[in-house]
Amino acid sequence: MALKEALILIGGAQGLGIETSAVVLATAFARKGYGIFASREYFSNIVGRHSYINMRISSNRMPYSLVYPVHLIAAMDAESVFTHHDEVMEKGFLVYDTGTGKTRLSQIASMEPPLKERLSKSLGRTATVEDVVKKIESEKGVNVIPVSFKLVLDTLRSKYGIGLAQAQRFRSSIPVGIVAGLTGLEEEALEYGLRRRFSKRPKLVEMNMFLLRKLVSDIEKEYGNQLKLEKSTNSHEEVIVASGNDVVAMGKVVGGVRYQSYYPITPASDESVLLEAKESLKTSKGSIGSLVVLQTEDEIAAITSAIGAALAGARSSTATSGPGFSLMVEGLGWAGMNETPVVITYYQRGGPSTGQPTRGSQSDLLFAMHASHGEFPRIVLSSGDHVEAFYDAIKAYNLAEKYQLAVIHLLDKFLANTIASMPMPRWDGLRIERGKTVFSTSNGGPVKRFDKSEPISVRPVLGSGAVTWYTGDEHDEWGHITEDPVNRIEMYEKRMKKLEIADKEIPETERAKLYGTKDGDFLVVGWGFVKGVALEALELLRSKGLEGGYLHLRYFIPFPSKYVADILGNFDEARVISVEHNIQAQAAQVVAMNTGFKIKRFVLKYSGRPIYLPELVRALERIVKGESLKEVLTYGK
Amino acid sequence: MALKEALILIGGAQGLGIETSAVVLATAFARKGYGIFASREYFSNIVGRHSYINMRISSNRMPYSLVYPVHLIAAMDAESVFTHHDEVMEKGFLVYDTGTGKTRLSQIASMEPPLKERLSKSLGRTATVEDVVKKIESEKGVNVIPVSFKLVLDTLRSKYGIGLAQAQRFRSSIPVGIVAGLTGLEEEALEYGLRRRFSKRPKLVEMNMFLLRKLVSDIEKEYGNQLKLEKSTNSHEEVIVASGNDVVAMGKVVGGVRYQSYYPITPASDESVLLEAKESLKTSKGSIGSLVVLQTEDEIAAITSAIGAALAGARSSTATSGPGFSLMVEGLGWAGMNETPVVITYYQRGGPSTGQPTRGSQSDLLFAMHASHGEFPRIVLSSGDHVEAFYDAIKAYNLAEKYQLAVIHLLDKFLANTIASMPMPRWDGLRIERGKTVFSTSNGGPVKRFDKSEPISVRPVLGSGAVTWYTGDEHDEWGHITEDPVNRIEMYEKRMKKLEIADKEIPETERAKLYGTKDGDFLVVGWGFVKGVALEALELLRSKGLEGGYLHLRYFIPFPSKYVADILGNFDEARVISVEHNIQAQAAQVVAMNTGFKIKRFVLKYSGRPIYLPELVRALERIVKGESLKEVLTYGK
Amino acid sequence: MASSIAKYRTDVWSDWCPGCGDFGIVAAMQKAFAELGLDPARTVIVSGIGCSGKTPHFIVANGVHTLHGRAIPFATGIKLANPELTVIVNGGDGDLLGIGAGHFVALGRRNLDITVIIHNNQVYGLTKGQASPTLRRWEQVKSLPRPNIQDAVNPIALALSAGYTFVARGYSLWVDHLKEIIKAAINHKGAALIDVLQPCVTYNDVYTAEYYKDRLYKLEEEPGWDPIVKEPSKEETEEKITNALKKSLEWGDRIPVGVFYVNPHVETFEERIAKLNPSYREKPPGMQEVAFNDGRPLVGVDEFREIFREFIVEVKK
Amino acid sequence: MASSIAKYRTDVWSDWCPGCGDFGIVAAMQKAFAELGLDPARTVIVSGIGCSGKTPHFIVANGVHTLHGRAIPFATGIKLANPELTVIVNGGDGDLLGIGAGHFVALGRRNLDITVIIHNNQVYGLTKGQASPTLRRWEQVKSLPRPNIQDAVNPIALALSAGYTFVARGYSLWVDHLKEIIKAAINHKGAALIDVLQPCVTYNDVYTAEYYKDRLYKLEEEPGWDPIVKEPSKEETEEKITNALKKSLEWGDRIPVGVFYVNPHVETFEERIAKLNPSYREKPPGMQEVAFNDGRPLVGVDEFREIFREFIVEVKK
Ligand SMILES: Cc1ncc(C[n+]2csc(CCOP(=O)(O)OP(=O)(O)O)c2C)c(N)n1
Ligand SMILES: Cc1ncc(C[n+]2csc(CCOP(=O)(O)OP(=O)(O)O)c2C)c(N)n1
Ligand code: SF4
Ligand code: SF4
Ligand SMILES: [Mg+2]
Ligand SMILES: [Mg+2]
Repeated sequence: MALKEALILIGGAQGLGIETSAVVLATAFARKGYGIFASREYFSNIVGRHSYINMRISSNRMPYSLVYPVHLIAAMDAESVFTHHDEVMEKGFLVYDTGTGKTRLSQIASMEPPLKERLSKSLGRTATVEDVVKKIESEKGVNVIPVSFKLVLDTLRSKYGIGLAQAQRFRSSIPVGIVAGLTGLEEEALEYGLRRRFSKRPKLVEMNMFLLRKLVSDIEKEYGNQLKLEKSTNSHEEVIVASGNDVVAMGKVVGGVRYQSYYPITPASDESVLLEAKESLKTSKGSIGSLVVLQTEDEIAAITSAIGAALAGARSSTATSGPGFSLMVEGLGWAGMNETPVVITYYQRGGPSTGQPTRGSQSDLLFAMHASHGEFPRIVLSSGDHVEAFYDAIKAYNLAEKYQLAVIHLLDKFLANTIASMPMPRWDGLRIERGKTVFSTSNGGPVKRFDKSEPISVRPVLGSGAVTWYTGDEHDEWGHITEDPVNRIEMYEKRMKKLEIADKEIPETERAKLYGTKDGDFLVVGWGFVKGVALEALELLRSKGLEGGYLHLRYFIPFPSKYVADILGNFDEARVISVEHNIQAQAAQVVAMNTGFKIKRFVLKYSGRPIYLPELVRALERIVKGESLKEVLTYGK
Repeated sequence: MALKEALILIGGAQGLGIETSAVVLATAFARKGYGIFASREYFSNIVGRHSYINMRISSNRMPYSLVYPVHLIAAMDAESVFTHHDEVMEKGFLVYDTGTGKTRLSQIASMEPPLKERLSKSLGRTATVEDVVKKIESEKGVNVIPVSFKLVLDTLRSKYGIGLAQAQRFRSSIPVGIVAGLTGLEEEALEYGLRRRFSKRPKLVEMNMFLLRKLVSDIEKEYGNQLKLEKSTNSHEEVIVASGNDVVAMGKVVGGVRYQSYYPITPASDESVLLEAKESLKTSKGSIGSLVVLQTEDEIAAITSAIGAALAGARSSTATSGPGFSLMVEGLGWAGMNETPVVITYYQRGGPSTGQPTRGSQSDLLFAMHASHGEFPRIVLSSGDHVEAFYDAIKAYNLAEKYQLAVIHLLDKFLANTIASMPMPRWDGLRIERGKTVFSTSNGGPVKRFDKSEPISVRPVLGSGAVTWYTGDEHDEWGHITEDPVNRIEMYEKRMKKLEIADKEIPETERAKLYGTKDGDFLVVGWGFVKGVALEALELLRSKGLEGGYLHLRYFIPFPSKYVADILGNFDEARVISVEHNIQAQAAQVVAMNTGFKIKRFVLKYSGRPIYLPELVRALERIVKGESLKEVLTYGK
Repeated sequence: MASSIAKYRTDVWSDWCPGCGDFGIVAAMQKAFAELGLDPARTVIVSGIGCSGKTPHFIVANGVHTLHGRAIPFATGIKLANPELTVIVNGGDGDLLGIGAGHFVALGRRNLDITVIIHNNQVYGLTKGQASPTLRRWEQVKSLPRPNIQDAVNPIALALSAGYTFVARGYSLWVDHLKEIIKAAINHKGAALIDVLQPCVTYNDVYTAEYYKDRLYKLEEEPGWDPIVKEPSKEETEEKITNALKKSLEWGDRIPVGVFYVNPHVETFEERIAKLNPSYREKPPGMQEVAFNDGRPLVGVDEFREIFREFIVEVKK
Repeated sequence: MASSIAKYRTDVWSDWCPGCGDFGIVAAMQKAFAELGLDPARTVIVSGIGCSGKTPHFIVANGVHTLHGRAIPFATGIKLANPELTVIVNGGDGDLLGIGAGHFVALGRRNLDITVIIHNNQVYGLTKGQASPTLRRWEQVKSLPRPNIQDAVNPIALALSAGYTFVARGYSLWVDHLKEIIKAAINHKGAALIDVLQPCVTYNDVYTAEYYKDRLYKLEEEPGWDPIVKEPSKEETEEKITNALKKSLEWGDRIPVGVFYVNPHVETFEERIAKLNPSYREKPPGMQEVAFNDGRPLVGVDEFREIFREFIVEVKK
């Protein structure tokens, strides 16, 4: 009666270690061949606000979406019990710290008023953790595991003679040990996970292992492997366990990044911080080169310095999110006018304005497509999962250099902060394409950087030996300002023509992809992070007798109009459903703009939380059955 | 055999007075009841580059477009002769300075290489002004009027005993005198025009009048009133003669502007400079109030300080063009999130990037509609002529305050720099609407600025007596940060709902307007500055037996979808033609996005020059007759 | 006094890290407000983005939590629209001296009557401890993967060269001392800067309370220290500025806090505007009528004719 | 020499107003380039927007005419990607000290080896003569409808407080004197600022050639003037900075031009990077290979495994 997959939620205050718990568990399970998908929710806060990780561990797939209710909630504090008590399944497990048992809802200062108000209504302002625990025990048959965190840590303290404060740093192992005990995770895997996390601190590994061993044996003794997982049937011998931020940084390094600028911003800067750590590109055979990662004074400097570096020949990029991109708009236009290859990695978060800095959304699509005054070509592509993100990060540089333009690579907070297992990428077929870039010429004198004879001109970089001019003003072939109307028309068309070429050269099937059938009952249209949950939803709907397809949009500029129109043409408008993390159904608008097909059925979510599999399945079902035209999803704390 | 209208082109170097000539002439003709439309073309340069004014003077209408070829070219220098020699009609007139007669094409340093190259091909590199003049004389029967500018100024010098340099400042009267002589413009009108221009310098008026009298009498003696204009049949007793920039400033003052910020930029800052001169709002009955016009350190400060002023209760706006707006994007989002009424007057110019700072375009529509990350309501409206611009400037504040959002008022360089005559506005029906703004409350304590009970909340301004909070983060009703998902959804919907209300309250017939018939042979769809030329083109086509309609789009958000779809529904797609000053047919894209109707016929112009009436007529004719799907217009130097 | 301080406290939970120096700044502000008896409804706290940016939510007074780096221009618009309001800016060192440095300089040039409080913690707190513009070269706080390679800006020197007419430094753990500086800054007519050393307990393990403890000293306790320009003479002004600049270079074993420079003789921006436009002060732009009760604009056709006389042509055929 | 100067002249027509001070700046640059024998292909002139922004088009050397206020960050990217290039920034006073003030400060903090030339004409030339940040309060040049109400920034003081290690002022009509300053600035290793007084003959009728004629004097002719920091000691540095700051306040009957401050002892940003990352200098990032000839990435699967070791999990069921 082992499980195919385990669903775990770990909650606790920001800054107190639950991320460590999640990384250790993810690595450990991956070690045993399980597929991992762990999403992190947290406040725009450093210490004290409530955060949680929702983790799915699969024996038979690489999972790509979140599911509720969960098998186990590990509540590191009282707030977690109050907040998540209704998210555990019947007969599931709840771990709580007995030290918080008497804490009342009204005492939780860090809880936001709206939630507190709702919980006060359902539980009563004076409800204690114990009240809540009893309630779910009796109402849902939940197995409550009371743990005295203090006693657990005391064993460590007495063994290693450390103080209370120091012992607190080991709290992160408590949920790890409990999960390991219940699922039957082996010690070797746990130790592997710990070693990864504390690679340079063997003492920490040892002490955590001590704690884990004790916890596992206690749990097994008392509860047995009640959440025993089936042995993994996944076939990978090697996987990457990383966040979306990490994976993009990896792609950039493979793609040959040599300059990355950034200004700190959530949820983008973790990517740059990882690149910073890899600046010297050191391998055992020596350094392959070096990349400069510059923390700039603002995002205006981030984009403009990245353009400068690109002019001088570096593969150049910057990473940001909405508020930062809003400041990059003018620079983007300059790159467009000057046919400069630069990559902007754009992690969407909740807007508008500062919005919800640590929550997710897909609400910047139309902005990314139309940012900056005037008309110029750009490429806008988006990735739906870790694998796509990795390859797209490489591809983005190629496209930028080939077509000499800015590439906006759209991602989002969901992906950025999701730790997932992903197969090792494959190198066959991976190619660096630098187009007409010239690094060395014996010319020595002025050359026509913007030679009009072809839409894409030869591009000798600064320092190549040629003399070139650039200007944001309309210019002649030499890069000198001219306002002549005839030249204006020619240069304008030259630039725009590059997009037509890209549209011809990049196969439409790469720019959008149909999963499943186009002869089914319905078609889901989505992009970005929707991919994973949509594909899994189709599977479930199929098992309910509803056969559908998923049209995954990857490139918004140049848009694969023919491919998309063809597929849409197969469907009655009542059977086409746009699924997006925004309120305006932005991708659907882009579809209308490019094909004239107006999508009229919607599943939208804009609470800042990811779409969960069960709510999506239910929403699609309602729409397909004609019970609803539009569903707004709301799951998630 | 008098003319119904006169078409005049005055060319000369930037900074040397042709603008004065144009203003004096425009005022003088307006004094006699003629309708005026004078467009200015100039380089992004202070002194020395070629500029010209194309002016239409009508006895029987208020003209709203430009026409070629012209009756008269007044060439203030050799470059003007070379540049414009082919723009005069058969048997038309060309005035040139005999002092430049021997100047060769190859000697004109200020002429841009591409034009020089083209002219070298057609005229020969060594062609002189006299060669060109002779050529058009013989080929087109043009009446050449050779004038020795030196001798003309010498009469002034000897009369007033002034030096050469000082006399040069009177050159602007030479074309004025010649035009007056040929058209038979009366002395009273000329003097009126001069008084206006040199209101505080009677000596200048006197000296110029001396020159003008002499020129008029010389011309009349030698050539007679060969361009005699019919007496005006226009009925206005009072007209405004002003540029688009001026008219918007007037609207703002009537609309109650109390704070305007700006950072210098072409073609927007003239508006702010005029407002600066009117800061004290002085009338004979005393000051009506005062407005603060702040030149900021950049456009980021322009928009954010304008928002600050709006929070404190001032009717607040800023004016800019593309590069400046690109920097305002983040501020715009904050205003959206904080439901703050602010007006951005956005003069489009040639992009992308610095582009063509002094040339026109309509290529920022999609950007204005989608600028800034995240989703929030805004209103985007655009004006097609001086009259619309005046009323829209007032309306913009009303909409902003009523719906508590940013209003983007789109204009363009064409309108900004066109001097036109316009009837005095009418005050009946003009109303200031401040919505739920509260200036004084006895509350004294915190209030719920973002009360969710209605989409539009009461807005007590800073200083009203209430205490309020604002934040760009998602917030609760008090304006305090919250990340709660339930509140998130409610606040998100509250904000977006305002747009639905605006969509209901603002009549669709105000947001788009059909001119002419919807049962005709074809429909032109346009916006902004296209209006004038499109309406005149319809007239001309009607006289050729082609009956069409013009759908003038005024609001892009909220878009009048039903109204537009209804009209479009009447037409076969081969008969709907989008006319725009951009390459992407941006308004047509907005139409597709909102109605699913994809326009497939286009007349586009992106040379930076305005659409001229004859070229539009020809292009529409070709398309309507099925000879072409798309026409790219190119007229203009 | 305690009860009147309570009046300035909201019930919003301060989600700063326990021990954060920001708590001291808020406490000092509340005390200063209480002692000055500021009316919350006529006071506006404008903040940027960062841990520091959350400040206004914890104080009962109008609060405008703006964009990263832009608190000063927002505040500028507010103050210009209603110069009767007391306007205070709270921002981080990254906020005001990094992304917002241009606005920081512009405020000095205007000498608008605004008080700017920098929460100087040498890091970008809210984005997890990157180096801010006040961290010195080769210093490495614990959140950094490698030492800092940019030089620090000197907020005092920058303010002086930008034209601030009140320039001071405070320490967030010396609440009462800071409170006095805040009071003086608010009372000062003109642009006032207070650079507050604010330990970030989570990321900054270089500039800790421990570090500051033995190094800080109070300028007012220095014999002969006199930061105030008494006469509006060029000589005295230059002398006082030069003294302040020299003091601002002191950073190491001894670090001065207190008032560096005060010049009460420079016209404020409001005064400059009022000079050109005397009606400015009568009723602030934000409070002026623009219409009659029935909504007709104050600028009717007659007023319009007068104001825009030069554009109107009376036709006389 | 004349012929070698000619080598740096393009045939683009300079559309500045006749008599504009910008002509002198270009002439001085061309002379300096000729005397230094700069290779046009290894020299980059980066400019902002304004009359001044057109500069690169008139000089044979790589020219990057960027955005208003952003020449410095563009130049930063260029220099970092290829530190072998000689990089010079030309910008207006509005460009570098108004909208670009934040970047101006940031360059000082980095001490990147870039020379910045401010075309200081006290107006926004290309937008028709509005007050720029260097016009003083209550001054009214002829293009202004009313006197200026903002205070001026002092470019020298700002550069010193931002950390520039070479700070000078030139005069655009003293071409040879300016040329020498430009040469010294280019030869200096680190961030160099040259504030060039540049008469705008069209809009500025206050700061005219006439005005400057009797007021300017050369610092190097002042007895005892020594702007160069000889020893990298804190004391000497502070003394030299203080001297320079004091001099920078001189503006009126006597206005100093020449070199205010030079400190050759501060590490450049390039040196700091190379310290952390020794491979940086070998081949600049802009010139490095990132792929094999057949297009395969240099980072193959093996290199990837090494570099990202910590993310790779070997499955062991
Ligand atoms: C335009 C923009 N860029 C980046 C961010 C991300 N951001 C949030 S807080 C912060 C830095 C805060 O540092 P500081 O100003 O020193 O304030 P502190 O948190 O230290 O008080 C940044 C960069 C943002 N909100 N907006
Ligand atoms: C973002 C942006 N804002 C405004 C402008 C318009 N603009 C062009 S030149 C200029 C000012 C130039 O003044 P300055 O920098 O002093 O240079 P100068 O012309 O005096 O040499 C401005 C504001 C612009 N190009 N970009
Ligand atoms: S991160 Fe630092 S500055 Fe921010 S709240 Fe925590 S201690 Fe304070
Ligand atoms: S406007 Fe002034 S700065 Fe610009 S070119 Fe003319 S004289 Fe020179
Ligand atoms: Mg900070
Ligand atoms: Mg200037």
